[in-house]
Amino acid sequence: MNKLPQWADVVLVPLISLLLAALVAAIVLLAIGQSPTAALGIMVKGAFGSANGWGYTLYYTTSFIFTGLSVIVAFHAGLFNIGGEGQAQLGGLGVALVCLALPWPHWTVALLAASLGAAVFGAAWAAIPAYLQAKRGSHIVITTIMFNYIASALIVYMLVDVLRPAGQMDPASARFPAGAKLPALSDMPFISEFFARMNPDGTPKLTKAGLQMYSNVPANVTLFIALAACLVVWLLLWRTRLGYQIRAFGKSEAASKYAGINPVKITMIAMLISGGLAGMMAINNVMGSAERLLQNSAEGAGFIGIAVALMGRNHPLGVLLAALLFGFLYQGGAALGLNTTIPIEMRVVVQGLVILFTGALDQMVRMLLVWVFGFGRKAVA
Amino acid sequence: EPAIIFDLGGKFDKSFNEAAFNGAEKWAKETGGTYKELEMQSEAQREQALRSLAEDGANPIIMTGFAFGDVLNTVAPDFPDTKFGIIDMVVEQPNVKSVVFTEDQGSYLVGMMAGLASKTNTVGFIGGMDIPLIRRFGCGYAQGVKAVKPDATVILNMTGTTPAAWNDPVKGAELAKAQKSQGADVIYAAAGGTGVGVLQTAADEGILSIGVDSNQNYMHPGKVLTSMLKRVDNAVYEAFKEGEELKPGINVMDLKAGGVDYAMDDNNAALVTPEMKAAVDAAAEKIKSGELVVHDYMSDNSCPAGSF
Amino acid sequence: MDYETLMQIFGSTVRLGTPLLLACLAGLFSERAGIFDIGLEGKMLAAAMAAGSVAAMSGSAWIGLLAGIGASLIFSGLHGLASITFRGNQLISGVALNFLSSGITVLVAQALFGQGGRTPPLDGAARFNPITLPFAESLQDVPLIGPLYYQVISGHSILVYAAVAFVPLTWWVLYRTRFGLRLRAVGENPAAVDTAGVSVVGLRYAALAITGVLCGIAGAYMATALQAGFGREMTAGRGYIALAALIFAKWRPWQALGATMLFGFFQALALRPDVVESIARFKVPVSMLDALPYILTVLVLAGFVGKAIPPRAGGEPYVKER
Amino acid sequence: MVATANNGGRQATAALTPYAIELKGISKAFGPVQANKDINIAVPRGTIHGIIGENGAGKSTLMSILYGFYRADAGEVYINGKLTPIPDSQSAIRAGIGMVFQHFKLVQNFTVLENVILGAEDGPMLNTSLAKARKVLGDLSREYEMDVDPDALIEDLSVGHQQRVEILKALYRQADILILDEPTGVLTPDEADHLFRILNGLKDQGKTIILITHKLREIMEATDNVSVMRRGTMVATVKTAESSPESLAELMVGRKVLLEVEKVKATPGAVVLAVENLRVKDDDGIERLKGVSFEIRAGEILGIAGVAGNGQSELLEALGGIARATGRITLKGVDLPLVGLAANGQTRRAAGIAHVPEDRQHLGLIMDFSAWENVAFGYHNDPKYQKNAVFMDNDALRADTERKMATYDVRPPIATLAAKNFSGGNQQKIVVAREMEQNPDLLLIGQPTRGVDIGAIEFIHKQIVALRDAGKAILLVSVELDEIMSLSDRIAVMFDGQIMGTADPETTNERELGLLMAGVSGKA
Ligand SMILES: Nc1ncnc2c1ncn2[C@@H]1O[C@H](COP(=O)(O)OP(=O)(O)OP(=O)(O)O)[C@@H](O)[C@H]1O
Ligand SMILES: Nc1ncnc2c1ncn2[C@@H]1O[C@H](COP(=O)(O)OP(=O)(O)OP(=O)(O)O)[C@@H](O)[C@H]1O
Ligand SMILES: [Mg+2]
Ligand SMILES: [Mg+2]
Repeated sequence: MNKLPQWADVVLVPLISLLLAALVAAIVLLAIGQSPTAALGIMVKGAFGSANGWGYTLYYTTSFIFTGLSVIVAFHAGLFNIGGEGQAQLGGLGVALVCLALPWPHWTVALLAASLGAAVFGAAWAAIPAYLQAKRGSHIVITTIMFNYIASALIVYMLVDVLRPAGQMDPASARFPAGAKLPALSDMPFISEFFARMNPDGTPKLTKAGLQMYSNVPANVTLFIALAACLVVWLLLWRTRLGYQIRAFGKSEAASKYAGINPVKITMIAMLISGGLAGMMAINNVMGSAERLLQNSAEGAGFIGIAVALMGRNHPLGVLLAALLFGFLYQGGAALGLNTTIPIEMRVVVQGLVILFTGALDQMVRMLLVWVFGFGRKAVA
Repeated sequence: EPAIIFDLGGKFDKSFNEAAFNGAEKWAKETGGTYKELEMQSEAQREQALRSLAEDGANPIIMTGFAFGDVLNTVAPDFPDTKFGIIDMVVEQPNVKSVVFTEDQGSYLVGMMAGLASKTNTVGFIGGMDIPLIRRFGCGYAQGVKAVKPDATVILNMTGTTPAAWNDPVKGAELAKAQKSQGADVIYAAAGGTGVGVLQTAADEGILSIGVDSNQNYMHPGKVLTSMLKRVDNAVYEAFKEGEELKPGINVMDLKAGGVDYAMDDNNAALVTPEMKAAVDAAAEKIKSGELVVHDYMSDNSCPAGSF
Repeated sequence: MDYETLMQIFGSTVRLGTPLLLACLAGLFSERAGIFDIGLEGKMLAAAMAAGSVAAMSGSAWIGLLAGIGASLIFSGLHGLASITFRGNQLISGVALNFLSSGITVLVAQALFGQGGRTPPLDGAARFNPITLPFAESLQDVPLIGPLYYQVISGHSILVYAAVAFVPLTWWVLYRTRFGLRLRAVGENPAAVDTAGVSVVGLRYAALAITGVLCGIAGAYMATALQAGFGREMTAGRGYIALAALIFAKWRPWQALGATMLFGFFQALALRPDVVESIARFKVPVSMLDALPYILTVLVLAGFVGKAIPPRAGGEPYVKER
Repeated sequence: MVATANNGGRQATAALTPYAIELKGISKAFGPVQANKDINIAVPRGTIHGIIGENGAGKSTLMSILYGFYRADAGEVYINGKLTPIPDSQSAIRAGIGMVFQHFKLVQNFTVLENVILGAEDGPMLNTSLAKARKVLGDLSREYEMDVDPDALIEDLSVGHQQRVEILKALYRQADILILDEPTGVLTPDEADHLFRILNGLKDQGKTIILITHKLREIMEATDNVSVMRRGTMVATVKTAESSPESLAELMVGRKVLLEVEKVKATPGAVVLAVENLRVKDDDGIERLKGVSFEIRAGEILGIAGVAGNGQSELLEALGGIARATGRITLKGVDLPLVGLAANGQTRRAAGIAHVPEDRQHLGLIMDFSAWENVAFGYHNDPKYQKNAVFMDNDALRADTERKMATYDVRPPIATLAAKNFSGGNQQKIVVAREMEQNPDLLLIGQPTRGVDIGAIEFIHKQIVALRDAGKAILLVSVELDEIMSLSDRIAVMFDGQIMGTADPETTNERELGLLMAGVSGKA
């Protein structure tokens, strides 16, 4: 196979894949009688055109960073964790149980405890598939898919029969106590100025009491935790012994055994970290935004993590950028749904296309590039 | 510009949301105005949908379904200048209008109709999501049946415990088949999109069905006995008409106020004998006058006429 | 639970098991040829949309069926392109196609009918209506046999009977024909097939084509027989359950029938919590019943219910030159 | 004549040329590797033609091109004097070519019969094909004395029998030209003899046979002509009768070969490793190592000889902590754990055992890791590579790697280059450097010079001897008898998971070792 220079492989291949995905998406739009350029305009405006839009874009980005990181940690161990969705839902359950357990004195304490709850529950949900893979060779892809379904059944059970407050009709937990409320970006010093609400004439919008009004955005402190998680995952994978062992195991299980790396241990640890990261997404959506546990709280972010990881070339920095891209796509897609007749499902289509081109047809893209560049025409004699 | 948010199940569920949609359309046609609309896809989107519309300056914003209650409670105070309307739920905020219906009364009437039409002395009820609101439908229905046939059997089933129950026609169809095999020959579906499956199966199996919320008689002409009308369309229409002057507070739409009713049209004319109609109309009058009180399940979470 | 109720539940088992069976057989062909296909769900969904839409527009369920098969074949072709021609990751390709399908079906249905990603309800010739077998009505009251015949055997759409017929057919093709021999071989050791002078690529595409056809029928059944029209996400994870059933059946046709009907039975039970409660004598959460097929599959995968050995070359693209 | 199973449209052979096969100007590159360069060769009809060459010389590639498995980048194939394009195996089969691959191409859970008819069925239904094949197969096996149960599953057959199935497969397709790629590598000498009887029988029937082998003895005994390949080129084709093993070896390597290793007599010290009744089962529960006992002393090299697959790999894996075992292993008087979590490569390394695995690409290296990451492989917990309790010291690791690369003359000496981008020989040097520089008490070294060039062979051999002279114990496993004989201070021969016997390299010869390797006890 002709080789591309590394920079082309790292930068060009995902970019071309993305372009191809965009191209096909445009064709789809044309086919249903819509204008791709107009759609893109609305998406950009919806995602970046207003402080409120940014608030949502960053909110989604935060979630996708967690699930993307979750997928790459498993990927580096050679495991394809499709179970992020279920793990994130369980993470939500962990957050809810923690938040509802006590009247938390301050959000920092609550955040610490809830993060732990989220990570532990997410990890626990990954533990069984991991164990079955490590010990009994059950294919982790299938088991994690099954666990996604089992998770949603479990959450339904918890919401309908256990956590639903008496007298409430919709299956949801009670609201979290005020002490567990995380500061949104719009509540934070300095940053909040960005989210000031304006009147149509450009003057600041004031409350009746004459105070500045701010958009209440869902993006919250979790964003900073997500950024830190990127750094931690990078350090973990490329600077620690554990990361070394995870990567070695992912590249070659046989060689790892030779080196004395315990496959069961690494499979378990990698999946627990992966599940924990997916679970931690729940701090963002459940604790930071919804402030109660809802059915299907993860809203597919677990699956988007796959696209984010593929797009991000399995690197935390790539994940960060890809998560922002998907944050844009999600908020932009919501804007499409709100402002046009294009169904919001457009973003699912794009998501599918990105996974298809970056994950499954990458060889095609590479061959295309080799052909375009004329690389490696002359073999080393 | 007013806006409306449809709940899971979507605006073309032939039933609850579609009724709301029809109301909005009626307003648009009459006034030539435009409105924004949104369909919910997932539980977690509610807040964003609400906030987006409010930020965009939509006013008033109407939402269909009790599930918005909790979210509206937190969003409404952030937009004191915007008016909100919610159907099927009471939200006590200074800028929110809550519209609720007396489904027990309407269901009582169609229950009577079912009891009179049944030959097997067994009738069925298929609810959507198992919540007190839907039990109120079932309970009113059972009372109506028992009022005309005290020894009749009323089979009460629910589709599920989550909002997915509003949109599961397959399950609706299977439940209808099950009820038929237990002898039911009239089935009342109060289950949003799920009801489509119930009505379809009833028609396939040659038994009668009763629609809900919208007039669903047309869906299988000659096979739908009647529909329990819940005038969500009127509620939305009124709200849009009031516009930014939407009056906050609770608005109970009962039989007397025209909030609920049963449907008669060409499609079911052959199914309803004049005697049946007379009996039902008489009962309706009594309810309006207060002479007849239908037990409301939600008042004490129990039903004298049947068990769920 | 009385006999009548049991028969009624068996009846719905058959109806609910049929799409699982079709999808399971579809997966059987592709996985036996060495191509993992977690895209069954997406193919079914695409087929359901195409079948529902075309049936609505043409008024003919049969034309709808063809359209469903066509749509599913397109997805099969894409999967083949990614995983056979370009030797991409089969799992990722399957995941991608599922997303693509989930979104695009709504887009197309919305563009065609403007009803929130749904087709209008179908009736008459636009649906595959139940067929009442001879004497079903008159035998109904014969003890034991009557209800069995009337509820379980009679009264299904033609696609149900076709699906059941596909089981022996699949068995026969797999074990009694040249094509079957080669198909099984290519899933075990493609190099053996290649060096025997048979095209690996050709065989694998052929297998995917069959997968496409069967998923197409499954999707069409969903939209034009089980239900009266297409609705978004209407396959509701059945593709994954079929996959689970395939593992449960250890990639064998008759066992596939058993596994899908078992899972269909769970689904039928989940529709009747009242019956379950009367047997169990306590309130069984419906969600637990919903989760049962998945839990069972995990147990199978874990090797507690017999070991499932997948086709040896499964999941790996056939690469001659590294 | 044998009843024909396949009467496909083969051309009547125009006997204008005496050559069954002529290859002209064949070239083939795998990415940057030029496996075949402008190769010309002609094989006379009715002869056995040998092909020899070092590992990686391109022999298998050339034959796979002839069989249509790979497509040549350039060049032409003539069969019986007729230009015959062979784009795929189907065309090769049609042209009367059959091939037995180095790695068999059989479907493990099919029966013999099913494997034989695969691709050569008579019609869309199987029953007629199967019935006919059963008869033809019976005739063929009688004719060539190749007994196989047609209904046995391949996975239940021995390697020798599997090879017979491959040959029958070719004959069933009426091959006139039979290619065998290293057929005796997996056979005992007895089985090999039987194979050569079959081949001679086929030759007598006018069939043409191409035989790839590393064993010069087989070439000298069985072939009429022999071609020699070196680094992708065809360097010579000679009549076997006019050549000698020495001249062939020289052609193969490109210069005079001196396989003698210079070393002084060993002065063994205390026992370092004692193995008692060691047993290993594989994943399927089959016992691969059936009770092995031996000792190695300090300053001594114990060579393990044997046909590949007789338990040598399992022995190395058990000692290296990769495979679970029963019995007893004592290192310098201390018992090593054989099962449980403590039995792993880490604890073995800590105890002082270094291990150069037989298969460097599969076990010894992570091909996608850089050279410096590979130098830490297995020693990643070593304190000298740690910066603190949390992080590894990658800088120290890189510096250490550069030092090792210089000492072992690894080319190119770039520590950040990925392992896969080094040539095979240099990959081996990285592994050897890593393991030997740990200064272990015991070195396990498997196939140390497989695929390594002559210069590197000499270097690695010298290092092994130097380590011995430094008073370390060494267990050497190799299928190359020459290597075993020249390096070892003592030789043990393995057969069927057991040690058949031991020999003194000073006094033994290939014949004696060969008998032991075939499972015939030498001193019977
Ligand atoms: N499928 C392949 N893809 C990429 N490279 C290959 C492939 N097969 C062989 N090569 C490379 O081509 C070269 C020639 O390999 P080949 O297998 O023909 O050697 P050989 O002479 O048969 O060696 P051996 O004696 O070890 O069998 C080697 O460098 C090898 O790594
Ligand atoms: N996949 C690859 N990518 C880049 N370079 C490669 C690759 N494989 C081999 N090379 C380079 O090509 C050259 C030839 O490699 P090859 O393995 O054929 O060497 P070789 O001639 O067999 O050497 P040795 O005798 O040491 O095994 C090496 O210098 C190596 O660096
Ligand atoms: Mg070879
Ligand atoms: Mg080499």
